[in-house]
Amino acid sequence: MRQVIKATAAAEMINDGATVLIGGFMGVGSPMRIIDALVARGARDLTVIANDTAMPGVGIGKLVDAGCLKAVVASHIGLNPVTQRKMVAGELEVTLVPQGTLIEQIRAGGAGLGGVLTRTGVGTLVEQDKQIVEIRGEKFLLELPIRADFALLHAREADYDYNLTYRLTAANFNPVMAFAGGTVIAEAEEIVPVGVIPPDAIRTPGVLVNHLVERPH
Amino acid sequence: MRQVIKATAAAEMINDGATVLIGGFMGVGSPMRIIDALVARGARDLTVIANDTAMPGVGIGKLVDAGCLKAVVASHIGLNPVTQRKMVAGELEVTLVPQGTLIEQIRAGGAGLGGVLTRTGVGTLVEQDKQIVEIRGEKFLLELPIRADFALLHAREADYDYNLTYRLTAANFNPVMAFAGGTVIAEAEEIVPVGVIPPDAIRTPGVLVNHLVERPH
Amino acid sequence: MDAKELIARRIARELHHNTLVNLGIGLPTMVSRYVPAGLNVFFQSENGIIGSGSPPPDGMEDPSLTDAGGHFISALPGAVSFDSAVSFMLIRGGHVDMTVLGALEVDAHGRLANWVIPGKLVPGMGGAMDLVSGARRVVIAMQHTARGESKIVPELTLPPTAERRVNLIVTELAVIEPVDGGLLLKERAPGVAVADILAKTSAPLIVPTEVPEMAIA
Amino acid sequence: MDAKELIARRIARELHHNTLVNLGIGLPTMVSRYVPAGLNVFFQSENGIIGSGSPPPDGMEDPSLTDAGGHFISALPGAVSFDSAVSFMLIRGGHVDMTVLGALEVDAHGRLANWVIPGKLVPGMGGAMDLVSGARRVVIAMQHTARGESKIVPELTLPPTAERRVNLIVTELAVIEPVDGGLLLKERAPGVAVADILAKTSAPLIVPTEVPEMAIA
Repeated sequence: MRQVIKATAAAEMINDGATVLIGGFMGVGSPMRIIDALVARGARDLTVIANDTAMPGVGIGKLVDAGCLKAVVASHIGLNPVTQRKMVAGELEVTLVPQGTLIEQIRAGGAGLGGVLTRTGVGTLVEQDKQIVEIRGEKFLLELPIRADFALLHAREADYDYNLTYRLTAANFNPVMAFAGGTVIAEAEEIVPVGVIPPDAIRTPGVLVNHLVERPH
Repeated sequence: MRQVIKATAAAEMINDGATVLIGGFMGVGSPMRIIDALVARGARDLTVIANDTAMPGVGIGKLVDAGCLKAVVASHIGLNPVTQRKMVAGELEVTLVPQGTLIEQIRAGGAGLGGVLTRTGVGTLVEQDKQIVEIRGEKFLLELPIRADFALLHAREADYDYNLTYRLTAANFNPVMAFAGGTVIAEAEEIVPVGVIPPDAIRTPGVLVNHLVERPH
Repeated sequence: MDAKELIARRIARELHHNTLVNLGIGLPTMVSRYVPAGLNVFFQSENGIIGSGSPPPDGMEDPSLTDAGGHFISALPGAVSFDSAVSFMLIRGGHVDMTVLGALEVDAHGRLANWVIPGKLVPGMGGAMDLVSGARRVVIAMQHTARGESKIVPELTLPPTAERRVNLIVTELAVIEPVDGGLLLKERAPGVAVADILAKTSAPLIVPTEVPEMAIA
Repeated sequence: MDAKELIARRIARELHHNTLVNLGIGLPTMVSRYVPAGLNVFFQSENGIIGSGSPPPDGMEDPSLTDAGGHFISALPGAVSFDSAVSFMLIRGGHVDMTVLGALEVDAHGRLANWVIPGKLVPGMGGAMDLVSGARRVVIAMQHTARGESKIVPELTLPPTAERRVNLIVTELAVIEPVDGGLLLKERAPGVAVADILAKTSAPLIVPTEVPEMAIA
């Protein structure tokens, strides 16, 4: 059994300038309480790696609005005009990565792989500065692993061993990011006693999680 | 809703000389009824790709005993003296692959990746004939994807959309192999109506499965 | 019937029984409304579900159940949820039978551009590059022109989404199939003359003696 | 106390609170019997579980709940099950804090050989190569000699399991730490003289002025 922390304590831990993986897909399944605490403490110069930046006022969009970010690595920013405006104005560095490549790079980072080969992006702008490996006459891009100083996760249920479950489309990037953060911080909708969640229902082993935010009041 | 088949029909489908992925770990979580049917029909010259060959008289071990196999790709054969004896006698071609590399190669095959880089095996016999890729001064082996003509799976529950669940350590290679077979055939301990298994409990989407063996009598 | 409905209804006729289909955001999503009766199609939403249903009534939404655009959906019996790594194993691994995507441009080689207008609009590629690289069939759903200009051009002026040739282009005027020699005019919309299509298409078209009217679902 | 028990008890003192530990088949597995009171250790079985417990009473086994050797186990509260890809993400990705493995030989460079005796015994590497490449700490549990011959040799005569230097060697005679200059003799077993250890070790050892007796759990 381990001690939970307050969302504000999580936000204190995440230093300005850090690289941060954040779960969620258009705001669904993002760790909202940790995000709010980061905005409240006035975090600066974060590099966020996530599928998208949601919408203004929603999830990761709040970090964009509040000027917490120096850089974003994402697959899609089309539904967040603030991200687009800041990018064009040179206030925010944006790197766009195909979604399947991004999740696979994060998985490689968490799985101890040196990289993966994908045909996604061959013959497009995405292949810039990347090593091309030819296998049996076909070209693949070598995509390197991604890890970050922190991974911030949203879960459906946690227990006090920090085992996590996810719900429906709120899982998205979270289970993979759990492997790729130097420090992994999770928030859950509910926290239940150890032994309550069946072994087959747990998607993230608690040993991967360093801190769990206390349950919402 | 789709039609189930008999184990004998599955065994008929799997032609002599085929490459076959088979789930299971030391006989736990292997598709026993399909294996028995393959032995009964006298299958020959199969190449089996699996974690291990279990023990004589158990699971994949039965295929070894009955002389159904031409070749085995596995991580471990130490607990099956028949496999070892046939290998030494030149009756069975055995390729040994580190377990983490084997499952990752099968995953790459099913995931449409051109390969993965791993440090496992660097500086060992495993690096023979393999391309070495250096990244920031560190050596990795390029491991190529594995697919097969068939994947034979064991599941805990199936529904009539062929969605599958697995139980505890009987999951092992099964969920990954579901992506990497040209024809995927599953057997389950129970078959339940569509809609009975919650979406979050299903581990293999039924769209990956081509045939489901009828429930045991 | 407006242009979008016509396009969606025509594409619905490309659906096959028990196949896995991925629909892009916007116009492509409309295809799911016109599935022919008796046909079972598995629709994948790349944020992590197969078997999504129509939006639930007001007040009955689940915040953890949305489509790739972040809109609330429901789950059909047999629905399966999964994380983003699995979602793109399905997409990149060739398990998606058909994807329907929007386009900014398609050229005479059948190449697609749909993710960026440099200096103007940078939504990002999301899952599009993986879908075009990995899906078995790529069908383009788009209006024939934008601001009076043909979207079917001799050579892409925008950055391509992939090297791969798309399989079919459906607009409110025509059905066009990219083939080895160029773009084959397969069908014309009800009441539309071949000359009208040619006048509104800047890429050369291969026009057979007979161009039938399109049938719709 | 026999040799194996002594080794297992000494290694149990290397366990730390709330860490993830992987034990090889055989002697290493015995370590789990001697976890110091009050210490919480998560044990991983590479076939897909964290939190395995001791074998259940006769007749209460679950055929889907076994260790990597195929033996029935039980599940502790908070246990998590997962497939082989996830199991090796944990192992290869650096998430295993310590692994305890058997050895055929260790040499003066701290290199391990434990998977093959060419021409004689070919059990396969199973997960050993991934464990040695990926675990943070690798501890070797072995008897000091085999058939009177030292298993700690100047240079490996058998094929290595990995390039990586192991962190600690524990035998029934001594605790030895591979360091930059060679093998450092850290502790001697109760009642064993340094001269006895040197006489039974064919590799050179660095012997400090003081070699304390080992303490055991």
